[in-house]
Amino acid sequence: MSSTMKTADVVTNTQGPEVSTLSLTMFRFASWLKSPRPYLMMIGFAIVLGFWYLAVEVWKLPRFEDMPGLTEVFSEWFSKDPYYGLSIFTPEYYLHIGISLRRIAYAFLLATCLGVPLGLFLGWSKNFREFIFPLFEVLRPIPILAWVPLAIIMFAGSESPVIFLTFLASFFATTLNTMLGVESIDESYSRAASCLGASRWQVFRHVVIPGAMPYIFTGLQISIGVAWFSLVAGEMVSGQYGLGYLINTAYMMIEYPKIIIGMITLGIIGFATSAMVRMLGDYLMQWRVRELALGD
Amino acid sequence: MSAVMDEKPVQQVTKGAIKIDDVVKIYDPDGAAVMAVDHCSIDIPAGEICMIVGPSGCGKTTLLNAIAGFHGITSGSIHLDGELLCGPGKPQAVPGSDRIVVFQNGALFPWKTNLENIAFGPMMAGKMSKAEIYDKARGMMADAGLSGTENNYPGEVSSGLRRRVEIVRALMNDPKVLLFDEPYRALDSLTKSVMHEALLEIYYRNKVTIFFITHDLEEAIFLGHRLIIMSSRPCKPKKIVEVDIPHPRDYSALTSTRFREIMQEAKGVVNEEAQKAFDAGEKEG
Amino acid sequence: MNTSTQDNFTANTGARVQEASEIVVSNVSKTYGSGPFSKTVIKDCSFTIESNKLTVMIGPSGCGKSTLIQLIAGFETPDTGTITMNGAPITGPGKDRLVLFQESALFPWMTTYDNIMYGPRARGEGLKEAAKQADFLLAKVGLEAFRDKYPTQLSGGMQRRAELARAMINKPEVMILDEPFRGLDNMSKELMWEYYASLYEEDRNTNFFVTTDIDEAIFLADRLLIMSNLPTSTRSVIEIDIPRPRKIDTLADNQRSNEIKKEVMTLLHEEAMKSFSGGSKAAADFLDAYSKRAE
Amino acid sequence: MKRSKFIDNLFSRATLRGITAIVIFVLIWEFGARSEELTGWRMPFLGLVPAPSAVAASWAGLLGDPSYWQSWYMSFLRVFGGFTAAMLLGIPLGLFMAINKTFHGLYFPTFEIMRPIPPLAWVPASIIFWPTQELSIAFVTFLGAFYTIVLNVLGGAKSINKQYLQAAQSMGASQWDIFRRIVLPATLPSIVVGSAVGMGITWEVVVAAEMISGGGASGGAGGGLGFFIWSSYVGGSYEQIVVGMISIGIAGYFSSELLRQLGGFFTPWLKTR
Repeated sequence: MSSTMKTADVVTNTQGPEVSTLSLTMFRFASWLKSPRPYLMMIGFAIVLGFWYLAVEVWKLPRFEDMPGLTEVFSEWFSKDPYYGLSIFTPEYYLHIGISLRRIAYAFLLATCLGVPLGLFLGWSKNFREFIFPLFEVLRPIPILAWVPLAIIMFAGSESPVIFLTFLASFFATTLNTMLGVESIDESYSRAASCLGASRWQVFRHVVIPGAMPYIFTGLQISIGVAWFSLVAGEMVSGQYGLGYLINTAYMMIEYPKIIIGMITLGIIGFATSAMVRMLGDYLMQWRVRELALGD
Repeated sequence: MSAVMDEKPVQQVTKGAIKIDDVVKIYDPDGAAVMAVDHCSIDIPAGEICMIVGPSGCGKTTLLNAIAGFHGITSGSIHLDGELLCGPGKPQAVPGSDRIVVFQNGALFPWKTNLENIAFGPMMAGKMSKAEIYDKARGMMADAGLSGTENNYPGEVSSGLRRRVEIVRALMNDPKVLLFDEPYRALDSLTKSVMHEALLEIYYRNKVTIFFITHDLEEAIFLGHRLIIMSSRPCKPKKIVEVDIPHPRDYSALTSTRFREIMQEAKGVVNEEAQKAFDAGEKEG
Repeated sequence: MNTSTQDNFTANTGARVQEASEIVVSNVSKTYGSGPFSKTVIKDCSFTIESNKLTVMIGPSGCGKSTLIQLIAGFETPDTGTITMNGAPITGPGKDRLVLFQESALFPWMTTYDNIMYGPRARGEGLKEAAKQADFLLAKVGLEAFRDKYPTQLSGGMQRRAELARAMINKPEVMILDEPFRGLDNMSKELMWEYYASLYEEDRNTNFFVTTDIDEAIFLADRLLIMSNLPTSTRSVIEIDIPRPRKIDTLADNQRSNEIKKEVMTLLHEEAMKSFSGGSKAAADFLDAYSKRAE
Repeated sequence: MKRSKFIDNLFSRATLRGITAIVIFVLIWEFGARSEELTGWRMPFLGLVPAPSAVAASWAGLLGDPSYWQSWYMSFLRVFGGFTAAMLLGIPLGLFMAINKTFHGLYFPTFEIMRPIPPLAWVPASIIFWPTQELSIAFVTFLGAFYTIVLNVLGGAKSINKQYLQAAQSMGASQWDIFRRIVLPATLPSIVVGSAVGMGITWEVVVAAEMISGGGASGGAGGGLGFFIWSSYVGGSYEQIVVGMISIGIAGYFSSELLRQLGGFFTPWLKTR
């Protein structure tokens, strides 16, 4: 990673006529405000939320009458004294979030730490790939969720099976994309490096790793998405606490507004985690950001 | 900027003579063999710009790759300054910083700044300190009119600048030979002519042997001391044309009478080979 | 489109005589983007594409020639200035001005034949006639054997010929070609020049051809427009008085063509240098020093 | 010609190596699963899993069992239903978003906000909303594939080479004709890719939904492969869990392969490269 750190140093020293990232962002934001897009977006939200409100609470349409309504959900969510015992003021809410996040963190980090190196080696060494990849391909079509019972059998307790499932989903996505990333690197880069006197290991460090970086981060984006996907499933089937568990128990206990609160929270946190992965990627791949900025 | 006025650049250079002797390259020896290079012998004196002209896919790149050490040869030998690169007992040359390739589509690392790209070779060699290397790199960039773009990534500068950065990156390693693999192929002819002048300018100040592959005859005559026109697959020298237009050259050379004469002399052979390649189903790739 | 062209067309399948169609570009400017990122591509540009002539526009790459094509074709509108065709302002794209694009724009999901038939089918007019015409054109560009192949199965040169056929079946009043032979190797290029020149010499329609290749420009042009670097305007106009029909072999020895080439090259080299240095101070200094050395 | 032969040679070596690796994996698994009875020492994780030989035996027994095949049938039915619905709604929606800026501006942000909610989080809400459990499973299945398909169609339609559109315009094509003859075929490759990915997600969702909802209204054999696994787990027949997993793997693989073939049929020009 030292090469990327170096890159970051150099970037901050950049002088010259080119446009800084900040002013670029400011300009983009200003022109976004001038375009109809933010207003259309607001109207879009209003239409969807309005329909929800009207369908459930005003018109009481068939099939909608059992659903929790907009005002019911939001007054519960922001209530200091929630009727069903869950709102942004109750510690229980944060306990669920915290536990889900912890599981995601374990699984995602483990999958990244194992998947990226494995993917790099799979892409780099053809021999290694020929042995390992078919095994991968045989296991991959099995949906992650089909592993649930086996995970429960193999791992003791209720925590590790859920983490294992989440890990497994992330791991496949990360490894596969990293491998594709290495394969996508133009051969002339490694040839150029060896021409310039780089050893095989130096080629790996200076060409293979940064060259595969865009794919790795695409992989991590997918990985974080599927991690949430299988985490929720895992939590619904087994496990204690967590947002999936919250949704499922709320259903069993007929505390319907909590279902919606759980779903919205999942959406927000899921979005936030993938935004973090994207930002990390942008930070490590300044060269791409600046190339793209130039494109407009 | 000290421009060197040098009428006879070639004689000064003492290193970088390439001797290609009876080289054969056959792909896929156990299947139906394809002969890419057929008993090819070329002698390139040190400091010469030698243009290898032939239709696309005729095996020129195979020859370049053999010199660079990207793949081996079937028989024959290649020497650099009397030293065996590959030949009997050594099927494949070891890639090294004495022979640097400038690639068809450019191979600047997009994830390194221009300065880091230029410093790459010496950094890998690890013989100088980072500060020394960066100083030298900045100096060479200034000489090539690249100051101010040190901290830009290659993707941020024009393709013309990119190609110059790549040549400077090669020269940083004090190579004996530069191997060009149709580097200007994707450029339009106007940009090309400017790039050619820039390349010559750099050459006049850092004299190295240049092994330049192209299918563009105009480019070949403008740049080269000598054209070696290759036959279509398998690749083998078919005709050698000396370009006696004096160096230094500039774009006015393109419309000189001598230029047109050489063009006429070479064109028939080149087109004949291109037609052959075309008939053999070699599609433009 | 008017029916008289249609009649002309059906009357003789090959050469046809076109009425006059002239495009006048006057004082056109175009700026892209806004705020700190705006870029003026064309500034105060005027020229005429004369009727029944092959006008070639040449300029350094990235100089805004493609933008001019977008404007003339009607895909975009100029910020200031006017573009008129036969006196009427151009308001949008139309099949009276047909564009052949830089990289082949043959539809990859259609066979050669379907590509050629696209125009008539899209307008739903005279399909029977068009089918006959398509077969005729296929033969004319030598692609009968490739009638049912997809574009990816054709070589570069064949793709360009198919595209010429696809354009010609629409009987455009003005044909606009944006570096149509770029990316072809030298030999195929020269063959395409001769081929395209012979097509033009047959009917002498109004053609507007954009290129960055001096040899191509001189070989093809009746009139040569030389454009300046960004922001683009017309730098000079040269009438090329080399007699037609033109052939590669005869032109190579032509003294007149070499004189023109010298003249054009001097003008363009200056513009290309500007475009190459791309506004960078260091690069400009470098080129300055270099051009002094060359003197 | 010769080069493809070269690749063939490579491929056969690769296949051999792949098979070797898989055989070794199965042997380790077998040993691990039987480690306790063989050596008295239980291999971690694998020691708790049924051995491949036991799985094979159990599978052989199941092949003649109609309720096993009924599970296949039910899962396929659900996958097919949800997937078809996602295609039928997702493709037009994606295309419409691509060609209508206002519509895109109105609903794309909402779409993007809903997307991070994992499909399975919808299960309870869906059960409350839909009258039958079968419909609620179908709905969640539909959601899984829907987002992917819409995004792929939208992305594909937006990245169409502008020159194709301009070429068509300059030949006098109408908006409808451009849509039908240019936009639609140009988007087809993305539709194919999107549906292949969507199919993968559909299987994931169906299996999970079957497990969570306890196999739909009919229960038992009507529960599909996901429920088959779950009930095997509850019933303690661990070999059947693995049989179920492998069955789903095979089913998923064949569905994707079918889609690939179909995709190839609809995009013949891509094969000619």
